[in-house]
Amino acid sequence: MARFIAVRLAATLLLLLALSFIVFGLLHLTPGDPARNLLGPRNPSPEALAAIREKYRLDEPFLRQYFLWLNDVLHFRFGTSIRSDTPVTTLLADRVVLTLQLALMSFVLTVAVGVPLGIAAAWRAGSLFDRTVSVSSVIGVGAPSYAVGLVLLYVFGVWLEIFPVYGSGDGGLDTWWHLVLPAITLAFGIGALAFKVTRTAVASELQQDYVAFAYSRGLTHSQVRALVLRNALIPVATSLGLVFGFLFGGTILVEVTFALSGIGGLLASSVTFKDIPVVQAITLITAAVIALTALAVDVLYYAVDPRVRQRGLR
Amino acid sequence: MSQPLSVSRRALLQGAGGSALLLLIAACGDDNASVTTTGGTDGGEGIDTTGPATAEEIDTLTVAFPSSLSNIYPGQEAGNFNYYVAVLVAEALAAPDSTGKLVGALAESWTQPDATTYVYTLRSGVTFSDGSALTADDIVYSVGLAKDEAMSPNTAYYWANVDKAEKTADNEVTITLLSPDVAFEWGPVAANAMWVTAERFVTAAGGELGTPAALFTGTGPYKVTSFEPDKGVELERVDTYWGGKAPVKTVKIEFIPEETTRLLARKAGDIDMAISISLDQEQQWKDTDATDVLFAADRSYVGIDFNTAVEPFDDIHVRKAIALACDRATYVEKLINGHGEVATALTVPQQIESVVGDKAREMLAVVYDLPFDLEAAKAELALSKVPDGFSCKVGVSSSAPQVSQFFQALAATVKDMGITIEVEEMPVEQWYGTIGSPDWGLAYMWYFNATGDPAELISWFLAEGNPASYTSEEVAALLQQQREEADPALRVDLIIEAQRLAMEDIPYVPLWWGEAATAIDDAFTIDDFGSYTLLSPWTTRILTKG
Amino acid sequence: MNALELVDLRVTGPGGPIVSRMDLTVAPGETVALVGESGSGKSMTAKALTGLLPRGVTATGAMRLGDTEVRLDDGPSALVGLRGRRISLLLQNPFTSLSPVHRCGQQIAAALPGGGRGDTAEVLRRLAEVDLPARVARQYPFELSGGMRQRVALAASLAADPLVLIGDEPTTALDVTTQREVLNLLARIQQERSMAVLLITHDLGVARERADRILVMYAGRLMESGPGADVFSSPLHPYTSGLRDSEPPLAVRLERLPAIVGSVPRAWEIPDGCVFAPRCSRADHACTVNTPVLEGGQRRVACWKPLAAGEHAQPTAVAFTETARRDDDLVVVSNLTKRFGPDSPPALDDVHITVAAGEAVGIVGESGSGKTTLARCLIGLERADSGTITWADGETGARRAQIVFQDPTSALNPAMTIEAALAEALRAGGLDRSEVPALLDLVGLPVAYARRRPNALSGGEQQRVAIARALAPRPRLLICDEPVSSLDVSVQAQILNLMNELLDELGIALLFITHDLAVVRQVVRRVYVMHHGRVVESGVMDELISAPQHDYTRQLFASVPGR
Amino acid sequence: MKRLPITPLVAAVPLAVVAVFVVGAQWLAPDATTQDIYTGVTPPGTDGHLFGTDQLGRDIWQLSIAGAGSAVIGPIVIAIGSMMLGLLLGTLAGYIGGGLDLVLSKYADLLLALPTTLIALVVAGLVDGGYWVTVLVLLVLFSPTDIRIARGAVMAQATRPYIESARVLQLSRTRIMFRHILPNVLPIALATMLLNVAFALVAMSALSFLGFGVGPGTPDWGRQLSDGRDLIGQNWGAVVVPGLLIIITAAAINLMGDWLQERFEQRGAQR
Repeated sequence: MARFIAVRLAATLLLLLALSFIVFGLLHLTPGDPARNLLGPRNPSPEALAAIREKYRLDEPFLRQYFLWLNDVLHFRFGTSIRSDTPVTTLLADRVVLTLQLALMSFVLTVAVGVPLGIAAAWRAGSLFDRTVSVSSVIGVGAPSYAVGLVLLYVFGVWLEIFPVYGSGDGGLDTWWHLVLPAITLAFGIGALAFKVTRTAVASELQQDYVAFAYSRGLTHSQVRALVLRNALIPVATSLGLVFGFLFGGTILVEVTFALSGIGGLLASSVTFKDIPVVQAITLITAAVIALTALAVDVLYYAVDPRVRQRGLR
Repeated sequence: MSQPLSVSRRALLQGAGGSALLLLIAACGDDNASVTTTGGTDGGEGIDTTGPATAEEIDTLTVAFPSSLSNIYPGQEAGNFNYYVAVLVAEALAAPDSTGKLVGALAESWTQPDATTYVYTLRSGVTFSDGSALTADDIVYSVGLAKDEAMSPNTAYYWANVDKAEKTADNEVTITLLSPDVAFEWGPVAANAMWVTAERFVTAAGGELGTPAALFTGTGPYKVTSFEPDKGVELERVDTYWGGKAPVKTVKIEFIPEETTRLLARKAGDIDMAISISLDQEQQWKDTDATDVLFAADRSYVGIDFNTAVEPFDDIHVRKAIALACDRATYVEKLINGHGEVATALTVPQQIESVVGDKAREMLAVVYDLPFDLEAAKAELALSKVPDGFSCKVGVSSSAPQVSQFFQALAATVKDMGITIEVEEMPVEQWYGTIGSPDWGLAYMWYFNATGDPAELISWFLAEGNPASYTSEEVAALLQQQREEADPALRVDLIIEAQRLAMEDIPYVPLWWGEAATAIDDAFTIDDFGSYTLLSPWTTRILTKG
Repeated sequence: MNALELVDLRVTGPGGPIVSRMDLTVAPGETVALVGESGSGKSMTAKALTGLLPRGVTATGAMRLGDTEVRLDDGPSALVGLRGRRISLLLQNPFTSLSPVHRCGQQIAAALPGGGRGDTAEVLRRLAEVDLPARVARQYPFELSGGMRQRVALAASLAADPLVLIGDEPTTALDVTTQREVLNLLARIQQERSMAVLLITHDLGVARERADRILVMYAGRLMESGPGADVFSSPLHPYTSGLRDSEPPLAVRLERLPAIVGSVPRAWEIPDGCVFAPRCSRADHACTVNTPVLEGGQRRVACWKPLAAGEHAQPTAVAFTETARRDDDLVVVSNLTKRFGPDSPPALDDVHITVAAGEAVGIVGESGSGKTTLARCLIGLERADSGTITWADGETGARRAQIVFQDPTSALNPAMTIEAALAEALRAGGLDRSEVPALLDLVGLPVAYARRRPNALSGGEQQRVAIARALAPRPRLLICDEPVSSLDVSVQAQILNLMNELLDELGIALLFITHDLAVVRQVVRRVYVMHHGRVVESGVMDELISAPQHDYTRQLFASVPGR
Repeated sequence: MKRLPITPLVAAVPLAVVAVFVVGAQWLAPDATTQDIYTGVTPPGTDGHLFGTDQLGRDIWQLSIAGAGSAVIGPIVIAIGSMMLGLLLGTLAGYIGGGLDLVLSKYADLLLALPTTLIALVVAGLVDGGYWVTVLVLLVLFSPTDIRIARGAVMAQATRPYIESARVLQLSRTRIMFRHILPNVLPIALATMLLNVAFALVAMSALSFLGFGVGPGTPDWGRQLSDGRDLIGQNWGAVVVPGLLIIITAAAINLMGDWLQERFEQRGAQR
C-alpha cells in the first residue's frame, strides 16, 4: 500500500511539474511585452519598466524565470498580484477555502442525489421513473448554470425567502448556509453527470452473471444491491473523482452569479486584468487539486478493488 | 505637460478599471444639474416627497457595489468604487461641495500668495478614528505618502509638480509647486489624490496599505472594521468626527458583480441601496417594492477619437463624414435609455457649473454641433482620399457594452457609404492600448472626470501626446494660458475656446455625457444628491424619511 | 413426490416464443439432463424456473417445488423466498458468476440461512463439502483456479440447501480433467443430500454419462425424452439421431461424420409445423404443416415419422489413409521456450515438434498447456524466448502459414464484407480478387454471400469464411486453433468434414490444436500431447488411444465424458 | 431491453431544426443582423417581431436562427477535431503500444488534470484570439477523453482474432490500423463525439457568456444570453429564446449520443 501510494504520488508530482511549466508558459503566451501589460495604462517611463522587469524577473532568461518561480511556488509564494499589489498567497488563502467549501458541498449534493438516483434508475431501467430522471438529467447537463442560479435565487431567495441571495456569509455555519443555493446550482449539471455515470455503471453490473447467480441462490434485493454497489463503486468512484476536479474548476459562473469571493470569480477578473501571477496561481492550484483528487481516487481504487491490490502497479 | 496627462490617465483608470462596465450612464434632457427621483411601488411616476427628511439614527445601511475592490487605499487601486469607500474613511485638505466647488475639509481655508505657493490653515480639533489628534506633520507625511511611487503608484504622478510640502506653523502647511498649475487645487482632495493618515498607522500596516490585514486609518466619519476583497467592507461610525455624528451607524458595503443578483438581493430586502445600477434594468428596480431610483450626472464623457496620424483618419473629410453619420440624440435615447445628454464638448457641464452656473450648457454648445446628416456625410466622404469608402476596426472594452452597441449602430449606418467598421471587444486593459495607438485609427474614450477641474480632460486630449495625435500651436498656447489663469471665469472661457478651436478639425466626436443611477430604499433619502455626492462623505447625507 | 414438476412452460420474448409447451419432472436424487444446441431454449428454461428472465421475456406455466406451487405467470416475484432454499442455479462461467470484489467466504455466507460472516464454522464446513481448504474463505475469486472457483460457486448455490439444483452448463468452461472432478463432486453431494439435479448441457457425453433421464430440446421444444441409457443408443427422433451421429467418436475415425444439414434456426426463423422439418431428411409436407406433440410412455417423442428402434444404422469406421511424406519436413520446431513473466510458469518448455508437408498433425492439451502459445509462435504472433522454428523452403509471408481461430464471430472484421475480407487475403498471397467465388465455393458457401457482412451469417458459416480466408493466400500450413469448439455439434461435424475434404483436395499441411480428443481424432493421424508447456507424449493417434504412455495422457482419456 | 426508438426520434426533431437553422440561416433569417436603432428594445409580440428585439433593434428570433451557426459549428469542430486527434493518437497508443503508448497516455493524463473551462477562459482571455482560438483550445482539452476511449477501444479490438488474422496475412500496420481497427472503433468514437458536441456547446456558451466568445455583432446564443441578461425586464425573449435553444440542443445531442452509445455497447456485447 505504502509503495503503491509512493509511486502514484511521485507520478502525480511529475505531472504537477509538467503542469507548472505549462502554466508558467501562459505568461509568455500573452501577446505583447509582459512588462507593458503589467504596467497597464500608465505611461511607462524607462525606469518604471526596468523596475517592473526586475520585480517580475522579466530580464532573466525564460527557463531561469521559470525555475525561480517554481522555487517560490514550492515555498507557497506565488508572487504579488499586479492588480492589488498584495501577495497572491494572501489573496488566495480565503478564496481557495471558500471555493473548496463550495466544491465540496456541491460534491456532497451531487453524490447524495445523483448517485442514489442513478442506482434507482438502473435498478428500474426502462421504467417511467428511469426515463423521467434520465431525460431530466440530460436537460441538467445542458442548462447554463447562470440561468439555473437565477431561477433558484428567485424561487428560494426572493419568493420563498429561505436562502440568502448573495455573498458568503460570516463564516462557519452561516457560510455553509449561504453556499446552499450556489452548491445546488453547481450540482445541477454535474449531478446529472454523476447520475449518468452511476446509472451506466450499475446497469452494466446488473447485467453480470454474478447478479443472476446471487438471485438464484436466494439472496435478497438488499443483499444483491450491496454486491452490485461494491462492484459499481469502482467505475463510479473514478468518475466522481474527475467530477470533483470539474466542480472545483467550474465554479466561475456560480461564483459570479452568487457574488461569492472564491477563486473562480477572482480568476475571471484576473484574466480580464491580465493579473498573470494570480492567474498562474489559480490555474496551478486548480490543476493540483484535480491531480490530487485523481491520486485519491487511485488510492480508493486500491482499497476497494482486490484485483488492483493483487496486480499492484501496472 | 506630462503631469496633468498622468492625472488624466489615472482618472481614466478609475472610470474604466473594472467598474466602467457597471457605471451606467443616463441622460436627463438638458436640466442635468437637478436630480430626478422616481420610483416607488407605483411604477415610477412623479417625485416622491412624502414627509420631511430627518437625521434619525439608522442602525445599519447595506449598500451594494457592482464590482469588488481588492484594495481600499486608492493610492494602490484607483477605481470609482475605491473612492466611494475612501471618502468615508479619510479626508484631505479640501473637498468638493454639491456643485463641485472646492471647500475646506481638513484645511479651514487656504490662500495662494503666488502662482506656485499654497498655504493651508488647518482645522482645529480634528482627530483620527482612534482618537488621536491630527497634526500638521501628519499632513506633510500624507503628501509624501501620496507622492511615493511605491506606496501610491496611482497618485504619485499627480504630485510630480510639487516641489515640497512643509509645516509652516502648528496649524499651517505650505505646498510649493515647481511650476504654476491652477488645477493643483484639486490635488489635496480625498476624491482625487490625497488621503490624510499618520505615519504611525502606515508603519503599523507594514508598508501594505488598504489590504484586509492593514486597513488604513483616517480622520473621516467612518472607520473600516473589516474588509474582505471580493466580498465587502464594513464601516463603523466614528463618534468623534469633527463634522458631527452621522445618522448611519454601520455601513455595510457588499460587492455583487452580477446585476440581476443585485436586483434580486434588493427584492429580497437584503440590501438598502445599490450604486450604479444597470440602466437596462431601470424599470425592474423601479418596480421593486419600496425602492427609489435616483439619477445624477456622473461627469463622464463618451466620444470617438480619431488618430489623425493614421490613414485614412488623417483626412478631415473622413473624420467629418463619420461625425456627420453619428445620430447622437438617438444613441442617447436608445443605448443609454435617455439617461444622459448629447455631448457638445470634451468638458462636461458639471465641471464648469461651479463657475458659470446655469450658462454651462449654453457655453459648451458652441464647441461642437455637427448634426446627423447622412447626405452631408456622403458628400464629405466623396471629397476625401477614399471616396469609395474603407475598412477599419475599433477596439471596445468588453466592460462598455453601450459603446460596443454604438459602434455597431454606426457601422450599420456607414455601411452604405462603403465604410466597414469591425468592432472588436477586448479586455479593458487591452482597450487602453488602443488609445492613441498607431494601429487603431478609430478609437473611443469613456472618461470619468475625477476632479472638478474644467480642464481635466482637455489637458490630456488637447495637449502634447494626446490620443488623436492632434497638434495645433494655437490650441497649445491657449492651454498653457488657462493653466496660469487665476480668474476662474476667464479660465473657463479659455478652456472652451481651446476646444472650440480644436474641434474645427474634428479630432474627436463627443457623443454623450453620462448619468448614473442609484437605487435606495424609499425609507431613506439622500440630501442634495448630485454629481459630486459620492465624492464626499455621502453616508452622512442619508436621512430617514418622515 | 417429485422435487420439481413443471407443467406447460412457455417462454416468450420480444421476437416470439422461445420455449413452448415444456413439461418436466425431476425426482429427489435424480439427475435429468436437458440437452440441446445453442438457441434451443434450454438456458431460458433454467432462467424461467428461477425467475431470472431478462426484461421483456415472460414465462407462463405452473411449477411445483416440493410441496410448493408456483405460478410462473406471476412473474419473478413468484419465486422470491423459494430461490436458494427450494431451487438454485449454478452457472456456466465461474469467472463471472462470482463477484470479483468479495471474498469467497462472504459470497457463500450470504446465502446461508442465518447469513453471517464469511469465516464462520458453517462456511468452512460448506467449503469442506466441496473439497476446498479453509483458506479459500478469505480468498478472492481471481486468486483461484477455474475448478476451485466453480466449487466455490457450487458451495454458494447449495448454501441454502435447495431441493433442486439446476446446473446450466456447469462444467463447459472447465478442462476435461477438472470437469470430471466437478461432476463427480456434484454427484457425490447430490447423493448425500438426495437433491434433484437438472443438468443443462450441450455435451451429449456428459448427459449420457451423468443423467438418469435425458430430454432433447430443439428450437424451444422438447423433441424426445427417455432414460439416459436409451435416448442416444436408440434414438426415436431424427434430430436426436442426427445429433448423436454428429458427435465425433473417440474410438474410431469416420470417413465422414453424418452431419445434420443447415443450422439451428434463430428465434425469428422458427418455422411452422415441426421445427426440425427443414433440416430433416425424413420430413414430408405434413411435417411442415402440423406441429407434433411429445407422446409416449417411458420413451416419448415429438415426431410424425419417428425412427423405429434399431432402424438407425451405425456409421462405419475407416482406417486412416493419410500418406505423409515424413522425410519432407515443412517446419521443425526445436527447443522452443517461452515465458510471459519472470514469475509465471513457462508457457512453452523446450518444445520440439515437426510437421511434414501435406501432413495433418494434432496438438492436444488443456488450457494452460501451451498449445495456443505454440501456435502463435509458429504463426509469428508471439516471439519465443529461445529455440528455433525452421521452415523447410523459401515460402515466406502470408503464403507460409495461416490460422483459423476458435471464435468465428470475432474472427471476421464486422465492418468488412465477406468479399472484401477474402479479396484482401487473396491479395496478401499475390492473387486476384476474381477468385473470391471459387473460394466461397471451396468452403461450401453460396457465391451470393460475398456481399454480406459477417453478422448476417451463422456461426458455422462464419467459420467457413474464416477458413476460406486462411486458405486464400494458399499457405503451405494451416493452423487451426480450436476451430470447432464453440460451434454446435451439428455444425461442428460439417466443419470437420469440410476440413477433411480440403486436406484431400489441397494437399496442404494442417496443425490442429484442440482440447477435444474425439475431434482431433477425426482429422489427424499423428498427435502431440502437451501439458504445462511441455510435449509429454506424441505418436500416431490409434496407438496413443490404445496404449497411452504418459500418466497425463491416460488421465486425459479417462476424463472424456460419456465413453 | 428493446425499446421503440422514441428517444432518437424525439432528439432528432430539434437537431433537424437546428441543422436547418445552420444551413438555411441566410434565407430563414435574412435580417438577423439588420439593426434598427430607432426601434430599440421591444417586448415579444411587437409587430413583426415574434420574440421582440434587442437594444440595436435586431429581431431576437432571426438573431437566434442565425446564432445557431456559431453556437453549433464551433462545438462540432471541437468534437470532430478532438475525435480525430483522439482516434489518431489513441490508435497509435493502443496499437503500437510501448513507449509511444506511455508518452501518449501521460500526455492525456496531463491534459485531463487541466480544468477545461478554466484553461479555455485563461487562454481565450489572455491571447484574445477570439472564437477559433477558443475552439482550438477546447479541441485540445477535449482530446484526452477521446484518446483514452479510442485507446481502450483499439486495445480491445487489437487482440481480437480478426486483427490477428490480418497480421498473419502480413498486412501493413497502416492498413490494419485504418482499414480494420478504425472502422470498428469509429462507432464508439462517434457516440463520444456527439456527447462532446453537447459539452462543447455548453462550455462555449459559458465562455461567450463570460465575455470570451464571439465578437460583437456576430449572432451567437451564448452572446445573446449574455447581452440580453439585463434586458429581461424589457424583453424576456432576449434571454429565454437563446437560453432554451442552448438547453434543448444540448439535451437533444446528449439524448442522441446516449442512445447511440447504448446501442453500440449492446452490439459490442453481442459480438
